Amino acid sequence: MKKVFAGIGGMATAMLLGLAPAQAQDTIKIGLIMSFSGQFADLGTMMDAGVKLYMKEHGDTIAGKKIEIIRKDSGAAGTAPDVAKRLAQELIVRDKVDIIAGFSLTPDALAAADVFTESKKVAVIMNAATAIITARSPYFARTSIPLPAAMGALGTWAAKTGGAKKTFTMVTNYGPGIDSEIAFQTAFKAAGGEVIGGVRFPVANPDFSAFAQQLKDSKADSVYIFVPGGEQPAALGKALAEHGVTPKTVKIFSSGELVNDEPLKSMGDAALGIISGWSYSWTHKSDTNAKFVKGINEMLNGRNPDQFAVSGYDGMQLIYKALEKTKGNADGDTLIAAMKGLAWESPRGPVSIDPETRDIVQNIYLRRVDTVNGKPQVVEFDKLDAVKDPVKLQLKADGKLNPDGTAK
Amino acid sequence: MNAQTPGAAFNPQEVLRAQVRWRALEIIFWVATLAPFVLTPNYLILCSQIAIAALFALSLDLLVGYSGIVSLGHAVYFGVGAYSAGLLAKHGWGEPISGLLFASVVTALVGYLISFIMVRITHFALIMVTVGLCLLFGEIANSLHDVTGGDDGLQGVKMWSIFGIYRFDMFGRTAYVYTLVATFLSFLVLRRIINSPFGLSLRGMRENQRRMPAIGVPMKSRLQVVYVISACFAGLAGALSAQTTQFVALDALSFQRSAEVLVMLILGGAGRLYGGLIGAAMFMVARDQLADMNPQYWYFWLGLLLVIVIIFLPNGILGGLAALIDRVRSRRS
Amino acid sequence: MTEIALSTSGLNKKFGSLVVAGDISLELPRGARYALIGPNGAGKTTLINLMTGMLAPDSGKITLGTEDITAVPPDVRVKRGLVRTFQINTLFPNLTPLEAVTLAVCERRGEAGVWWKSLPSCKAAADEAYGILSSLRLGEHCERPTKQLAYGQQRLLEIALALASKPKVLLLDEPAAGVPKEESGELFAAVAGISSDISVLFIEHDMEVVFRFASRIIVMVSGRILVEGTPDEIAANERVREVYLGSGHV
Amino acid sequence: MIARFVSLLFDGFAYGMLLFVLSVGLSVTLGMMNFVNLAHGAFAMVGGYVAIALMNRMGWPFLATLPVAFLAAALFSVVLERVLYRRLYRATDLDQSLLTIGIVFMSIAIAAYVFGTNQQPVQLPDYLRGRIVLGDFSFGVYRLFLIVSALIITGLMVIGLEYTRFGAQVRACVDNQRMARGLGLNVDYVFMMTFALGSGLAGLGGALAIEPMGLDPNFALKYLVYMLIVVAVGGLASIRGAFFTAGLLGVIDIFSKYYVPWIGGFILYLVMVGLLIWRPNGVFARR
Repeated sequence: MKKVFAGIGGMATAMLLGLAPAQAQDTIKIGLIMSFSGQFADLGTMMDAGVKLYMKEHGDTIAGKKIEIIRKDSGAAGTAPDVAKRLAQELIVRDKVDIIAGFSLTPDALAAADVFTESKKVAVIMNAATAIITARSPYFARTSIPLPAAMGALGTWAAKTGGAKKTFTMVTNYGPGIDSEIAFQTAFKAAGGEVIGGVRFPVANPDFSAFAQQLKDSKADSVYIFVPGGEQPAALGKALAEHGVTPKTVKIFSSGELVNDEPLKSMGDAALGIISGWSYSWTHKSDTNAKFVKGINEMLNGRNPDQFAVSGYDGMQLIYKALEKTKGNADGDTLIAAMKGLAWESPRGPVSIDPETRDIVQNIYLRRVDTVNGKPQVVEFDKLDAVKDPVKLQLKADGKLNPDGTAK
Repeated sequence: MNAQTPGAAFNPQEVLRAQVRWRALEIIFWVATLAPFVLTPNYLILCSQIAIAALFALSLDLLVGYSGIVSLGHAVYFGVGAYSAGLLAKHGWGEPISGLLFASVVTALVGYLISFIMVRITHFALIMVTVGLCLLFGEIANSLHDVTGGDDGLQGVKMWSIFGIYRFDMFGRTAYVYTLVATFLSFLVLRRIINSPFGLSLRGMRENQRRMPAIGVPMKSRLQVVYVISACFAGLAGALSAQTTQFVALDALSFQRSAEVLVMLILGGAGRLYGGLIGAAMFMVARDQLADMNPQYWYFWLGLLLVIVIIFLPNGILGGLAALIDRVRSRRS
Repeated sequence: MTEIALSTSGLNKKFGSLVVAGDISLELPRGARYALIGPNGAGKTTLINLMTGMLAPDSGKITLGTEDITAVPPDVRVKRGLVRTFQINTLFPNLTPLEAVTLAVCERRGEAGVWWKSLPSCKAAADEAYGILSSLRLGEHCERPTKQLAYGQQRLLEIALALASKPKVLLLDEPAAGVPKEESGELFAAVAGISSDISVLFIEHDMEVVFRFASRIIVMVSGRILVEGTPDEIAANERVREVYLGSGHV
Repeated sequence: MIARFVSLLFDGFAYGMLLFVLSVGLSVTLGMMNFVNLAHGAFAMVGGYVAIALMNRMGWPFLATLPVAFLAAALFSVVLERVLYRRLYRATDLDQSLLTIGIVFMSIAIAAYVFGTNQQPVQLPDYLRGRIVLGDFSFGVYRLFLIVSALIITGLMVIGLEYTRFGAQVRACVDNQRMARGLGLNVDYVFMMTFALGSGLAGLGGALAIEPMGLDPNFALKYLVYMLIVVAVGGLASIRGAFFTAGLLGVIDIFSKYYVPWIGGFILYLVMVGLLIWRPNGVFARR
């Protein structure tokens, strides 16, 4: 009996030692929490392609340290923020990662915020787009797109230049959707437009014809649309076309997802004339972008990159550049300090990290769907330079923003 | 296995007692649940989630395995428990243990109300009604965006320390101790229930619904009691989940969660008390490990595992093991 | 006048246009041994289903002792002392006989809904269950799962389960159904051993057995009572010969 | 007002007809063969991907892909039936569900591996796009196409099961397997063909569903619940039941989302639970 206990004890010690390896000084571990499977699997595919492309271009060593990536799937159970939170904890506790990146959806990032505050680890948010996220932990930095910034710009443009007078809003009923609805409506009203109605639809919704009919019956001259990735953009676009709602009859303003490649292909000519305000399209004209598009094309069998891919790419870029600055020191406080104010040339144009809010500052482009080479394609026609998130600007103006960028 | 010593007068009480007696394997099992503290201290968060899933599966086993009623909507109770505990903590009362009690009472009440519907129907319709109720509750929680946070999840759940001493830490130490103790205590209660006259009448219902009224059993009221008990413990599992993750998502009420817990239970073996526990552990560990190895296509391996288990071990892992042991024994004798 | 244990008056039941019970009125005195006979499809089992409440009659009245039980649910009728067995084994395949009978005894004693006490603590119930099983010579098999018992033993368990409810009136639906003739004697010996306080109505096809055990015989044809009388009267009855015995022996 | 009402009714009914085509096969396998086939959605997905692959990679016209989608799903299901399902005909419902859920998981991963995680874009021929305007009323052409397809399928199935030799065999096998075997019917063969028919219909539904619902690897799971609802409320093995239920559910869904969008799917599920409590064997069940 004694022998058995001694054996178990020995095994335990061995496993303890084995499981807690002395942190190799020359490796930096980055955990990626993304939805690789489930409803939002494609988001993960795109973001990860961006990450992989950046590492392919820039190697896997930085400041003399090797970068090691550990991928975790947060999409397994659909939208399960508790899973994302557990994965973040486990990456830190079990895998001893130095940095975490990814986060496909807002709830995932919000649920995990406390983990980073407590562990003092930096998290780079590569998609989750609700404005308030970066104010929830001083260790969050974001390279995607704070929605209100883009949607506010779009709202102003729609009323002032776009010729919209009475508008109807259609958004998905969750954080980012509500955020963008408020931003668009506020800006639209401030610019003299009238919001005559709106609808928020569920995240899982197979048929949009009821909502298309509502829009039609509202007699609005324009509509604003926000839908997340997945099957919704194409389904909604088709339902609108089917009910005779095309840019020829009703002006359509939307976020970027509605005019990504797949929905555009499905909608065909019915999409011509849709106006979107967004930070990235693969049609953006710059040398950096041409190279980036080529890289993603090669990686994904000819698919073009979208916002998710560029956010993933820039997320890695931010991490590399910050590590370069700290000479490989991944300590949370040092690293987040290094990230503040960093600026670089992204495939979407010049971007920087706002030192006050740790959120991205970038150009917002106004784009129209036009026929290019016989196919509908997004074409940029106007831009606003270096847009900051208005929600946090408002917080700051109200004195509700702490010096570290968190909300009071 | 005759519990009688040869020659002594037959004592039926002893025979029944032999069946409910604690076996060595059971004690080893529960001692082994402490092993992660020593062997895999970095996996304590996963362990606490396994404990929660195990309790959830156990509560379902009371219905599926012992009473013979299939439910594909058990997440209703998990979700109600999670939201009650979460909302209580969010609105200023973050004491965990009273939160658990509160959540299980609320869930038991919901279970009682729902039981009036459940006892009216059987078979496929019953399964579908459980699915329907699960979806219905999900929609309600979703449309009460202001209360539940809808798709964004319930934020701002702040738990106090247990007894004012043990804080829920990042490493999941407190969480695992807390969930393990809660699961073990619940297990003791459920074990007693299963080994009670009431538990025997549950097994009677599973074995033959037609005979029960003929020996005087009021089926409906008996079923209502088991629905309430099962709901209560599912709610407890939900509350544990809300408290240890300090977050509640709509997913707590989802069809997926209902289906998943049923998969865990069948995987382990329904109607065997430990089936749910083993199934939950197997499923969660397999998912965790497979997802780590292959984050994009791990679904394939999980699916393959289920298919293999069903083809080679019908009645789940424990069922398969029991059949194996029987076969070996009969070959020997 | 003898005390009536169970009676029906004017019971009617139709499935669509098929009459399965037509104006059934009968009286079962206390301690009686009555047989219910008739060709297949005569409605014998249906009558038992009606009396025990497993089917609801379209019209008519059922009285147990002095109490009208027409609207009383099946399980409550059992509690009041009206108990049946089944023609096709309706047992608990994975429970042992001891468990099954203990369950029935516990139920009768009002202990079966108790979930906070452990089963072994119901010593009295377990002892009583074992007593019933032993009296039917099932004592030595009481620890094996029911599904492993021999068929004849399972038929005995049917009766044991019924006895556990301490019936006042016992309705036996072909207790020896499917049992080879040479073994059925044992079953009916068990039936004969049932306390004389209990009124028994049994369905049986074997005329020898019927004439041996029944004090009176009720003959059913096409959902109606054809005739009722002592075995001698029935044996002598022309119409019974014609309709039942005749067709049965051709 | 009337125009709006008619339009909603039309949209809802068309949506329901899509659900019908997706679910009717499940009604057949579950109701007639008593097999809980949760992988029905996976068969639908097979049809969808086959149609997509033929269209986008080989340039087939949409209509020509439909029969192939039917055949591919039917063939795929027969292989599975031979290899796996057959072993579980006598198993419990629970074992059957676990096996088929396992197959769903595998099919999702395989689809993601082969076709990628993205939405598959589909470009329909012009004659199926746009809408027909009749005065105040306007109807989506594709929705009209869905309704017509569903009506044809219903007609063919009712005729096939009630007036043909094969239909009589199926009904005989379902009513009494042992007797059918005794009469010299090849029950295994009849079951296999029935199963193939049910799964083929799912495949066809999958191909038809790409346009309105999109197609990605999650398809196998996403619409499973809707299929189960149609089958349960309609009554097992009742083609008419599935038809009317699907139509009704589609209409209720669209109407509730139009008039009370803030409670969304709530009403649909409430109606479903209510109907099942009222008629547990299905609203349109004969029994």
